[in-house]
Amino acid sequence: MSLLTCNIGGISLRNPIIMASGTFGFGREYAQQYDVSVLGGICGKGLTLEPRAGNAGCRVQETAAGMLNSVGLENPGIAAFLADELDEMAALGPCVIANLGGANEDEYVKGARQLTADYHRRQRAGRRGVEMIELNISCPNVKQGGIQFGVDTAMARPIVRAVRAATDLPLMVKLSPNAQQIVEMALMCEQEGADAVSLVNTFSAMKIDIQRRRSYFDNGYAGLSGPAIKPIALRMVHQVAHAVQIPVVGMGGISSVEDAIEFIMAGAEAVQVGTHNFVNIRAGKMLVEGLEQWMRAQGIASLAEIRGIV
Amino acid sequence: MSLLTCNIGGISLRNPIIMASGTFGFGREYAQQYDVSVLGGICGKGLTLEPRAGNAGCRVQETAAGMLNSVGLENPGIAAFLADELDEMAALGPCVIANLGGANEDEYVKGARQLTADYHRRQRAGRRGVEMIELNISCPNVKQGGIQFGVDTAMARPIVRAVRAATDLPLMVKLSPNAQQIVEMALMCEQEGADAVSLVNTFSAMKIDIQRRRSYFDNGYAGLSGPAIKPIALRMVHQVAHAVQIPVVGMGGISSVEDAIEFIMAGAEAVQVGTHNFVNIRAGKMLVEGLEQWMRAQGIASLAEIRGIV
Amino acid sequence: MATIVANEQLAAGIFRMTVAGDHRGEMGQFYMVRCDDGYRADSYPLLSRPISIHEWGKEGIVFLYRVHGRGTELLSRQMAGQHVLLEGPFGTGFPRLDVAQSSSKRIALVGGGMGVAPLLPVAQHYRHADVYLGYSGTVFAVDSFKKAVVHSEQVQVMNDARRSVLELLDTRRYDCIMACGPAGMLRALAEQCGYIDTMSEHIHNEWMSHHSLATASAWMTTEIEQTSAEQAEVHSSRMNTPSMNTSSMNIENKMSTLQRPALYVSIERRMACGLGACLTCTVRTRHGNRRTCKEGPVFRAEEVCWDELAHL
Amino acid sequence: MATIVANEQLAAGIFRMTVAGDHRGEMGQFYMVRCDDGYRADSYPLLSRPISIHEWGKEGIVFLYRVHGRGTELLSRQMAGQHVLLEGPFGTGFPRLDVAQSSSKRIALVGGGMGVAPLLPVAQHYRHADVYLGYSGTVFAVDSFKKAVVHSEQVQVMNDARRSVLELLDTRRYDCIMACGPAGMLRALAEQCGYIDTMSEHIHNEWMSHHSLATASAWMTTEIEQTSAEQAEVHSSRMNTPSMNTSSMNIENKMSTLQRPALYVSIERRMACGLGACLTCTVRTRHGNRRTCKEGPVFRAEEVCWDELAHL
Ligand SMILES: Cc1cc2nc3c(=O)[nH]c(=O)nc-3n(C[C@H](O)[C@H](O)[C@H](O)COP(=O)(O)OP(=O)(O)OC[C@H]3O[C@@H](n4cnc5c(N)ncnc54)[C@H](O)[C@@H]3O)c2cc1C
Ligand SMILES: Cc1cc2nc3c(=O)[nH]c(=O)nc-3n(C[C@H](O)[C@H](O)[C@H](O)COP(=O)(O)OP(=O)(O)OC[C@H]3O[C@@H](n4cnc5c(N)ncnc54)[C@H](O)[C@@H]3O)c2cc1C
Ligand SMILES: Cc1cc2nc3c(=O)[nH]c(=O)nc-3n(C[C@H](O)[C@H](O)[C@H](O)COP(=O)(O)O)c2cc1C
Ligand SMILES: Cc1cc2nc3c(=O)[nH]c(=O)nc-3n(C[C@H](O)[C@H](O)[C@H](O)COP(=O)(O)O)c2cc1C
Ligand code: FES
Ligand code: FES
Repeated sequence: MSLLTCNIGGISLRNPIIMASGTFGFGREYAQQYDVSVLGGICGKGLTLEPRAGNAGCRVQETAAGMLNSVGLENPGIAAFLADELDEMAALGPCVIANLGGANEDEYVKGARQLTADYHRRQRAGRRGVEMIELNISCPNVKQGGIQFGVDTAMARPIVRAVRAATDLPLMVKLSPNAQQIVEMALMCEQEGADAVSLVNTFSAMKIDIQRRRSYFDNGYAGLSGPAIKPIALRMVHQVAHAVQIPVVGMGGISSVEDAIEFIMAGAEAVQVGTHNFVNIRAGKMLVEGLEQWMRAQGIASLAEIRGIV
Repeated sequence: MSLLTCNIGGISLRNPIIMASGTFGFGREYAQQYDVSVLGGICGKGLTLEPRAGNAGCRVQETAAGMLNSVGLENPGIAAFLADELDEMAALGPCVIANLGGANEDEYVKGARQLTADYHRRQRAGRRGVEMIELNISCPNVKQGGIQFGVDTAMARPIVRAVRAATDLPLMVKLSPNAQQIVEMALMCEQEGADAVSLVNTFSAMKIDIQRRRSYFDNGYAGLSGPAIKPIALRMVHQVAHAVQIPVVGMGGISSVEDAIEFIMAGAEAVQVGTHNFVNIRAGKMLVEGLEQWMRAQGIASLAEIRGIV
Repeated sequence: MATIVANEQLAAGIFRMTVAGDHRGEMGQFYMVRCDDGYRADSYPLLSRPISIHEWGKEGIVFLYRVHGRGTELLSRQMAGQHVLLEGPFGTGFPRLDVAQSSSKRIALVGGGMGVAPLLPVAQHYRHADVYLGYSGTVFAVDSFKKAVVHSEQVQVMNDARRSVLELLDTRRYDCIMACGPAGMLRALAEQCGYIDTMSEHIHNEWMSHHSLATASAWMTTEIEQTSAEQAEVHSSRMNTPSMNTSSMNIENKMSTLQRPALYVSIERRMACGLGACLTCTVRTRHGNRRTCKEGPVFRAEEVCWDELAHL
Repeated sequence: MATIVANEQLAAGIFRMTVAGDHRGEMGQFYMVRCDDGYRADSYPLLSRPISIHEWGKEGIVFLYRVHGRGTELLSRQMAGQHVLLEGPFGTGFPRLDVAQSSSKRIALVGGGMGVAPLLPVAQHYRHADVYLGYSGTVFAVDSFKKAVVHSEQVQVMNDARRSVLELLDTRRYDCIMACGPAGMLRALAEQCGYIDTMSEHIHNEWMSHHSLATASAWMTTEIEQTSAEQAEVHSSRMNTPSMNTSSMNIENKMSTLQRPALYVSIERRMACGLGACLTCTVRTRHGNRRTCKEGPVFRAEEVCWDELAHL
């Protein structure tokens, strides 16, 4: 078991395979397909204080080895999540990570408070709740909030600071690959007391319907994920992991055990898997098992032996 | 003919299909494969004042729908180019574009002067020479020069200004997708008197050999090109084309007539084709012919009808 | 991994693929299908393709599909003995009543083009239903429907690119209609059945965000019986002019509900996960967002925001 | 687009593909090969694969290849009647002398593993050459070589993963050796022939950047005749200790050149364009950079910087 354990913000994960926000719902649907308790963690669908209907129009398009999405943070709101989803999510087993979005500082802070208060309430009652917050300052698909904070370190700092002050839950900040200076952004998060950073979110990108002479997406741009972005994401994770002391959770196109190992060798404490869940419905299980097999075959006793080795 | 003509810095191209720097040599090898005179232009391999041997070690790796290269500006130097390559290149027909790299301002300026002086010498003799300079401030594969200028507008400005002062040839500045603020960078180029901007160069990216526990590339990072990056490149071209008045030349993963049209609809005056030359050796010809067919089939009389329509 | 037993071309660009194994499901449900590429990161396509259950044959499950783009073209090139990867069954299909309950109902099935695919299991279940099949040039699967129903005359075919299968159909003759086909056809059918009223449509189209992730809500369990019950319930609601305030949004558009048959339509949206996790397939309904892959693809006509069912 | 006539498995993972058409070339040249995917942006692989010319058969050109990774695996799954896309021939192959000129020379061909592939046309040209083939487990194409040469005894095979084919070979018996195989084998052969001197190797390994793009330089046109002439020219150069200054780099390492045979090796580098435009396949030689796809893949041993021929 200790073969694969890793640690983020004081939370020990049984393995470094975490399901990425927005690609795994709150775990329920995949739990009907395989035993998701094997996973290290699950980041739930991005939550906001109030429910959001998300974007209108086309929401997904394939690209070469990638996909564009424009879901736009559709979610039931934190209150409904806590009331209707969390019990079931917490029962699944893996670390429960809430992905928190927002349109302004106030929304972020209120959201963080609500999640934290709920955690303490549940803890007093001896029940599991949200164990970590992944602060999403990087969703490119919502016009208000999200992306602007994600690109500019100075704009992001007060958000991170305020959310840090609002919660005693482990705080992981999710960085955007669209950031002007991703290393600077990560250092800022570290300075402001984040327990970890995760990266990357989707790349702002575009696809044009030349017949209709318009973007496929009502929003114009959408978020690129999947194998196509892996080489860039890996470079960013490598840069960030070599700049900060806090754990870095890497993601972007991970589709195989080898991909996950690349990110760990680049310095990632753990990895997240998004788009590949759509390709292989049992991706999470396959990666956990495959990683363990690889470690044994290579005679590696702990991830620390290879982490950041490159 | 006028169906496809376009104009960059006062130079009229018979069509908007330009071969991208570093992927087409100086045209000679492809000219042995097909009649390259059908092309709009050819950007030669990146040149520097002095010859460069380029990077050691592995120079190319495939990724999902993309490739990483680490050629590192291997080139014979401007003098050897002018002496040994240019006559043949100019005889091919398409607009002759010299891609100019450098390690510091002085190198850039001297290079630009040398190219410009040669142009005027040839013109007096009634011979074709370099007709446009593509200023490469964005090569991610060389440690010194190139990339640093490409990411930071303030660092790039003096280079663009000095090169502008050093040449009366049409000047196109090639932007890096790794730029912190690509729109700001493009606006700077416009302010400093560039006749056009071209984008994108390759994305700084990485691939790790997990067996050998090291990067595949001696330099660590390498440059990602090909279909994988197309959605991001298209977004950037769209952003830049809607911000500047000067022509924008778009590229990044263009692999079909439809891809080229997407870039033009996003606002590109012309497009460049790099990696796809490796996939389809006659890519240039196929794109020129296909674009013309598409225009006729759609009853479009000039590219201006669709340019920037999205 | 499942083995392809057969993959025959029925007509130009129309294929019928039989896949070995005990692949279950309900009528109107679908599978996410891909060629077996070992889930590689760099092979085309990235996303699996949703394909409806067409039949449970002796040798395996049967899919009927059209070569539309590259994904289906790749599928069509697979040969018997090769493998596909199937996930499913997914989604909420057509309402199922047992034969005794349904035999008294007058049921019509309306399929347009590839929309005929998911209707075969429905015809096999409701054997007394009338079946209307519309094609524009290439006819396929008609014999399967003729075999499915009691009398082959129950199956009527319109094969004319300029005319609609709906011309054959008097919607007032039916208690319940189940349909699948192009968005335009479904919309016309909904209009013919009295589900689209231009004025109220605009009101209902206001963005309804509540409980967009709501779990299987009441309407999902609705069956034909309930529909009829509902119809009986509603009396003079026709006189209720909907007002513009929010609370009125919850009031169903009851215009002409008395005469109209229950209408179930199977709709298409681009999908990524296929199982309800990614929210890329969401459609706006009158009760908020619904996932086409989970609460759908079959929706009741009164749920659908018809003006939004345009481009995928 | 070219039609596959046959694609047979000769041994585990070793295939022989015959492609129809008049595909010309010289011995040691290669083609860039890909499955016919209509040059799609999103199908695997992006880059074509370099494969040497193995034979010109009656029905078309023949490639002999090993399933190494996914690209060659895809190729191996193609069936007769399907298509591949070929570009070429590319590169500079093994030196060609007409039979009259070469018959007085003692020639050896040395192939290790898949390195035997490009040597068959060479054996067919120099029919009196001795052929040394090394395998580690799976033997293939030996009969083709036996048929190519005058007497089948000219062909010697070593099939042992722990022993080298070089054990069979007395390099001093030959005027000229042409070889293809793993970098390690080529290096050992070069050492055996007297081309590698540890001390001078380090000096020569200094990065030489001049004329890295130089067009076909003198050495390319060098033929066996010239090689022998050169050998006669050199006398007591053995005594010349190379000094560390730059000018000395141009002095060839002449140690033991009197006895050593001319050695031509075909080397492998990852490639993108295959035709000399992209410079991704460049190798450092003692005269500056050379493109494996253009000035190579066959190089003279004295050109090669042996210490750099490690990982692809
Ligand atoms: C619930 C459901 C059931 C379906 N059942 C059938 C069936 O039984 N037989 C059949 O022939 N077709 C069916 N379709 C449509 C089928 O999924 C598409 O034709 C197919 O996905 C097209 O893929 P492609 O690669 O050939 O086309 P492309 O246009 O190249 O596909 C590009 C992307 O768009 C998506 N896409 C394109 N058209 C559609 C569409 N109409 N619906 C959903 N996604 C689409 C693809 O899945 C893919 O992600 C069904 C669709 C849905 C949603
Ligand atoms: C001039 C030349 C001639 C060749 N002739 C033959 C031949 O006749 N028969 C044969 O079996 N093989 C030959 N090879 C090797 C062959 O090109 C590789 O085995 C093949 O490219 C591997 O592709 P893959 O997709 O199976 O492997 P992968 O490892 O998946 O390929 C990944 C990438 O690396 C490149 N690559 C991997 N190995 C090599 C290699 N050894 N050389 C060059 N590129 C490589 C591929 O081209 C591809 O771009 C030749 C190589 C060169 C350079
Ligand atoms: C459909 C979809 C929805 C997403 N929603 C969210 C979200 O709500 N919050 C978030 O932080 N990231 C979201 N992401 C980004 C992913 O969590 C992940 O960062 C990204 O997809 C890159 O990883 P991948 O290439 O493995 O998919 C979403 C991605 C996809 C594809
Ligand atoms: C092998 C290779 C070499 C390149 N060399 C140069 C160069 O010398 N100068 C330059 O400005 N861009 C260079 N580029 C970048 C291309 O010109 C182009 O900007 C990039 O590849 C994106 O376009 P593509 O996706 O169509 O290849 C090179 C790209 C490749 C693949
Ligand atoms: S396709 Fe993912 S929720 Fe429907
Ligand atoms: S592969 Fe492009 S120069 Fe050799």
